[in-house]
Amino acid sequence: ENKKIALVVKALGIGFFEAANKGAQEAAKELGDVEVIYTGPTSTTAEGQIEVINSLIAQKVDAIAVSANDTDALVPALKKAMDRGIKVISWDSGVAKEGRMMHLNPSSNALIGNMIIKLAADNLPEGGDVAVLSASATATNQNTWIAEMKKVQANYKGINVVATVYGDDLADKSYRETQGLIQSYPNLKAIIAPTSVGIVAAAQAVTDAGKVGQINVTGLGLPSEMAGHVKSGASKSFAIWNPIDLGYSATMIAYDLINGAEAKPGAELKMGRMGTVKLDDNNEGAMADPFVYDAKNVEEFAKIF
Amino acid sequence: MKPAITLEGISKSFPGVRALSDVSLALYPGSVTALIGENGAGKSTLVKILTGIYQPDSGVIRVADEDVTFPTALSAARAGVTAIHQETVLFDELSVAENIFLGHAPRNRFGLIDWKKLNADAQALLQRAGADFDPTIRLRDLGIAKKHLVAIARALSVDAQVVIMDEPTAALSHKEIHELYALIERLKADGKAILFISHKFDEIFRIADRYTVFRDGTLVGEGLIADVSQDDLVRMMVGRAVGSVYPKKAVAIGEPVLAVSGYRHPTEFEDISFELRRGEILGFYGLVGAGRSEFMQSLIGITRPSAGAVRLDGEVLVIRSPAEAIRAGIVYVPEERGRQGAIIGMPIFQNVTLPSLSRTSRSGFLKLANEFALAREYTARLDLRAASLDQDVGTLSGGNQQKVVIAKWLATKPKVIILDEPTKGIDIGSKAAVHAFMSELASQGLSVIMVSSEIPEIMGMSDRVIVMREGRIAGRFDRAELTAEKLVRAAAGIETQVNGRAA
Amino acid sequence: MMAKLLLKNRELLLLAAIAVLVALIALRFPAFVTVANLAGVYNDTSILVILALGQMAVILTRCIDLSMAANLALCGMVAAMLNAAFPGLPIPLIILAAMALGALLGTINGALVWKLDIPPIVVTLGTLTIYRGLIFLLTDGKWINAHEMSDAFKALPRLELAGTPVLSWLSLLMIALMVLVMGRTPLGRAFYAVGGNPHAAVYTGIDVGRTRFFAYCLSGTLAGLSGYLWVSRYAVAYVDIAAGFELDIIAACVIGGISIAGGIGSVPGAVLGALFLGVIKNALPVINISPFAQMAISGTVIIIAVAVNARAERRKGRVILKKAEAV
Amino acid sequence: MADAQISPRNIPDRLEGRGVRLLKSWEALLVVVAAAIFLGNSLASPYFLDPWNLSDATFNFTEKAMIAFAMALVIISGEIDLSVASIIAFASTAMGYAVQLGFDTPALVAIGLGVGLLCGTVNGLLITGLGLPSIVVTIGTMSLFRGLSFIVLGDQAFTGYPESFAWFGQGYVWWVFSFEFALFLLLAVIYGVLLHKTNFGRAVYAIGNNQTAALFSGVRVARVKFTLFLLTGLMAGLASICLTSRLGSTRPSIALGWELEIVTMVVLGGVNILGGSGTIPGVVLAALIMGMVTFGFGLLNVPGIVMSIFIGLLLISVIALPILWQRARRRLAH
Ligand SMILES: Nc1ncnc2c1ncn2[C@@H]1O[C@H](COP(=O)(O)OP(=O)(O)OP(=O)(O)O)[C@@H](O)[C@H]1O
Ligand SMILES: Nc1ncnc2c1ncn2[C@@H]1O[C@H](COP(=O)(O)OP(=O)(O)OP(=O)(O)O)[C@@H](O)[C@H]1O
Ligand SMILES: [Mg+2]
Ligand SMILES: [Mg+2]
Repeated sequence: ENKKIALVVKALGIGFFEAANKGAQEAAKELGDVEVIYTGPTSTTAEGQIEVINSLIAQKVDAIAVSANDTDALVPALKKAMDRGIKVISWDSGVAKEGRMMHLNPSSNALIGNMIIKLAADNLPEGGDVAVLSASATATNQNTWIAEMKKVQANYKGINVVATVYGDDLADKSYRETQGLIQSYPNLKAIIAPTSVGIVAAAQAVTDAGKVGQINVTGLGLPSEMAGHVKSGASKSFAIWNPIDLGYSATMIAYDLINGAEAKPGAELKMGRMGTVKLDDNNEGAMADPFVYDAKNVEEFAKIF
Repeated sequence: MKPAITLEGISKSFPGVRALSDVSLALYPGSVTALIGENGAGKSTLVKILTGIYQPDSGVIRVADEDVTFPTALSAARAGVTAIHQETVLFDELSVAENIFLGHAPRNRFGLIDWKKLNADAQALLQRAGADFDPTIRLRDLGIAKKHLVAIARALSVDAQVVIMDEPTAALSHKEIHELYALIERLKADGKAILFISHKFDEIFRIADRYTVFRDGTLVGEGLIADVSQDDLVRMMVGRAVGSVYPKKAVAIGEPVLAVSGYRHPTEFEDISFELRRGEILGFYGLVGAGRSEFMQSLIGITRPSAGAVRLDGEVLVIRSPAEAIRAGIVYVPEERGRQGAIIGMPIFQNVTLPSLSRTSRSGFLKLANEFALAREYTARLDLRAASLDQDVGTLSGGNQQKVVIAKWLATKPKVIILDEPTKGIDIGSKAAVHAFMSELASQGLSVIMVSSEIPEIMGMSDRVIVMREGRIAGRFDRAELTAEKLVRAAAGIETQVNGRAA
Repeated sequence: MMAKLLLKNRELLLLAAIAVLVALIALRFPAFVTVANLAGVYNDTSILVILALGQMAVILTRCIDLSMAANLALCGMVAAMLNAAFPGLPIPLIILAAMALGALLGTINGALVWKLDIPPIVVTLGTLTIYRGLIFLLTDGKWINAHEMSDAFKALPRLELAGTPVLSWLSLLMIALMVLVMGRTPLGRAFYAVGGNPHAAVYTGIDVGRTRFFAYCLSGTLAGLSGYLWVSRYAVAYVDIAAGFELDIIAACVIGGISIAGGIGSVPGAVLGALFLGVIKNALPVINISPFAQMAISGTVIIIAVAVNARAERRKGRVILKKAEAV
Repeated sequence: MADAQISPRNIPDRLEGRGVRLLKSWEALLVVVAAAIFLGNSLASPYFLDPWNLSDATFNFTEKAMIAFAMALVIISGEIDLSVASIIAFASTAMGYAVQLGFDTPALVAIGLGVGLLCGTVNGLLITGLGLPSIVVTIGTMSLFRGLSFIVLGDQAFTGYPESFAWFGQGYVWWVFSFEFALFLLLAVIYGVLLHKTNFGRAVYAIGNNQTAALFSGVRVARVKFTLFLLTGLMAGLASICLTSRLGSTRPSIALGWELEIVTMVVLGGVNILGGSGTIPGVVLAALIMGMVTFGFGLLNVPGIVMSIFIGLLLISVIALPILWQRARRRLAH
């Protein structure tokens, strides 16, 4: 009998998660006795994810690996899943501790927080105003990274974070918020968008405003979606971890747990070709370092994800 | 003489009703044909067939020896048939000119509406109809009479050979009715064929040349007006002779029941004071728009008076809503049956019991058996014709709907009943029934206020009459001293003008 | 005198309100009132303007179109897919295709309302979910991103003619066309007649159902056009674009004085209503009002607008007393 | 029989017996649809016929259905309330705020219901007091109420609800019967009685069919309508308690987009969107149908949006069917 592992994403159709699914399928093929159910709501709501989780519980899947739309709201549903013997992990965007067995961060939050401001600072030797365009105000991972970023802000002399706005991972809203930033802060030098939807919209808005060269858009994005903007110069560089690896690792960890591995502080869980992940006091672990893309390498990766 | 238009063998059915069966009609140029029949006899249906709104199930329409069909209202207009319909068919938000020309507005060479020509043409038409006002103002800013003139201008806007008027005088005052007569004379002189529908016999004998009578959707008689009497027509219409038209019983008038003093409203009426006694029928006469309905509605708490007091059986009453009026024993049978009276979409029995629910129910919970009993009792007293009591009132004929509405108010066991135009648009047979019923109510000790714009009805039924004009009481008359002339004078304000009030 | 004129004319009142709003914003952020910025605000509102024009026609006939945003999304997605699949396809052809599809979707709404007599709100509530669902079926939920669209596809709305982007020009063109249709064609007048008094419209030879049908075709076509504009402007297409936008469109119409009961409203009203929302949306981030307050503010504005319009619409009572009339 | 019809004094109370009326009713059609979906689901997935799974499935609709009952009354009276989902958010925010201040479960429940009532009062005053059209007023308050939650919460979430509070959304009354499902059944009975067995319900129908005539007949129209908006507010408050308790946290985006789902449920239940007719059993059946559709499709891992296509088609076809049926019959009769 095949083991059923459900990969629950924030919403169907987002390129990042499609890529993660690719990785999960790869893991399933490698393992042989695993069936991956790729599912999620149509829009990024917690209620939608709960309905999905309820139906997965009913199907008696063996493990659920979820990238959460809301840290807290999923907890009761996931607790119920664990009560019924289902292994639950979160990945990418985490669930509060009591709602999962472990959380797989794509990278360490501190590293990402540092990375996104460093990308902005590297292109601003003289310093200047930068603004943050986040996803929805409720997105867990974005909020964590921005918090981490603010912690290390002092290390970058002259870099002045003037505002944080929210594009809700909607292209048009992100676009309009960027326009607002450009108007409100005439001296803006960079926009940091730690979200793959926001970074594309921001680059588009900067291009439309004729500010290419004056405002650098950076943050976290997918090479395939950003290739054009890197070429045009709207974005000098951006970072991301490999979402394929992330989906692959989450599946592998879930499989490990199904086979009896225990998730507790200090434990090491197997991630196939990605090695192992060591859990901290919060039962969290980081997969790998983020990787930086710029004009030199973006074309090559655009073909992959 | 050759008819301008001929109908032959026309039949039309609606689900469950055969509205017209095999009727024929010919209209002659330069002559007025009166179409007469009880409510639901099929008159308006015929008009709608003639103007392309309904399609006949069978039969032919012939114009100038040619068979024609009218698939839409526009095609009928093009063939030279135009109508002033029974219902208002105008648009409040559009300008007067546009109301006149909607659907056949003059266009420029790009096919776009030519507003300049439209307004000029409208102005000319209005003048022809005897109205002289700016055609660019919005219709909603006009009074009811002017609106009616717009409807007439609209009918004249198509170059028609056949003009149909479906109860055109129902909403007009004395003066306007006379202007309408003059217009009809002019149309006659122009050689138009006119079809005139009315329930008022004085009108018919005054302006019609020929008559056609329908009963239950069939043709029962036609000929020249000069050859018949009113009684003949009534017999053809109803199928029997109608007895005493105003069956007023002599009733001993008792002590005052309702006393109104100093009622006023900032814009609608003022200084209304009167007393109503037990067993009395008090008539309220006035021209349309004199403010009678407005005042009556303030008595039951629909509009709020700014000052005034009401005493019922000597006790001062403050009425803020119809619910309170009903509880106090004052009920109002409204003028607009369709809008204010019947609740179409609900069964007959629920219509009847709606204001009496507090009596049929127990601590807020419905008791269907009680409801059916109450509804059965009152609908039987009014001789309602229906298939069952849980039938939607909307499926009843107009007269039967009116019976349900009256039953609804009687079921509340009122002390005072106000009937606003209770026989408006009702045929002569039902009219007699309503009048008989009113008499009976009075003889049982109820006090009745009857609002009416028909002089014969007022004179036939009232013990006393109050005349209203422009929101004020313009005269009071006892039955003994009542003459039609006095009523008209008071209603039109002929005496006050002598007193020299600046106008 | 001036005040009286203002109170009588809804459009002027709204224009004044917008002027006051812009002045207030200028107090805190003078740069907002530069010509360039205001032109930018207009450009940003263009799509809403076009959609409001379509919704206006529908509301005038006493109907409502809740499916406009879903229609927009579907047409936008199809335009993007066409472009991605055949990058060589001329852009005007793609626009025509989007408009044709929009018209078709509008036709479906219209036909259901006309031929089956289903209440408009039910029809469009149903097609709202169906149209959006179709996008998902079509794409499997996948996005179409900027790099998959041809440059010409993305460039058109941004192209500047006489210093103003084509997007703005297109919306101005639509306004001009709608002024012509509403004021100078029998169809436009029929919209008013059907909504103002459907019963009477029949007697005037106007086919009520067919007029409503055409109103839906019109709103569908405009939604189709907006679909292309939206997708090319934001350079992305996915299932959820313009989700919830149907209520913004209706709000614009309501603020613009178009009566939800039908028969009352005008093209300038719809345009100004859309602009009012556009100014608020664009100004709030600029004047540093928390983005979180935006929703509450637009809600309050809608309520005030309805209250004001209802006051203006309230018929002046028939005055019977001669004395009162003189006052 | 024919004689009875002619004699005017012998009008029967009812033309058709109870059974015939039931068979011809909308509810009969819904029962058939519901049965078909139940059967389809049981055949399509082996997991469907499991009491615990079915119990889990009820959470997909119970909260929406609570509001749908009150919404049905509002729609029958000829109005609509689009602000319900935003009231959920606002009430939830208020409860979350109260938690931060240290209030305990009973107080939270009172606050949830109180805020619901307050929002209902605002709607009611604007609609019956100022005589504004409900569809636009509630589009406005929909933005306002949720907007207030956004002002209070911004990007934050309220958590830390007391243990005992979790019972409303996660507790079970008996065996597989959750508190929410029990509440749903109880409310169905209460609203069924209110609408079909009381003077108040009769007034609601009268207003929906002809508001002016109802007023002339002594129905206190403004008071009844005001009460209806209070009731939807109260039900939204109640749903907010259940949903907040089930999620264990409050975000301003909670219950986003529910208003249209609730209206869909009501209309699918046979309530005339133009007012005047509809029944509570119909709404109950519609709730069950929608719940079973989402759960059944969920078991097959069909994306939610495909389910909504199905619901959209169901909505239009279920309304169109009787119309087409009547037309076909009329054509045959001719
Ligand atoms: N659209 C319709 N649907 C069903 N029945 C109709 C329709 N129009 C008319 N009827 C029925 O046809 C019959 C004739 O109605 P019609 O309006 O022609 O009467 P009428 O002679 O004009 O009466 P009145 O004097 O009251 O105006 C009535 O029984 C009426 O109920
Ligand atoms: N300007 C107007 N526009 C539309 N309808 C009007 C207008 N003026 C009067 N009416 C209608 O004419 C009728 C009579 O008006 P009103 O009730 O004020 O006077 P009344 O003296 O009570 O008349 P009645 O004897 O007919 O009851 C009413 O049905 C009213 O709606
Ligand atoms: Mg008639
Ligand atoms: Mg009157």
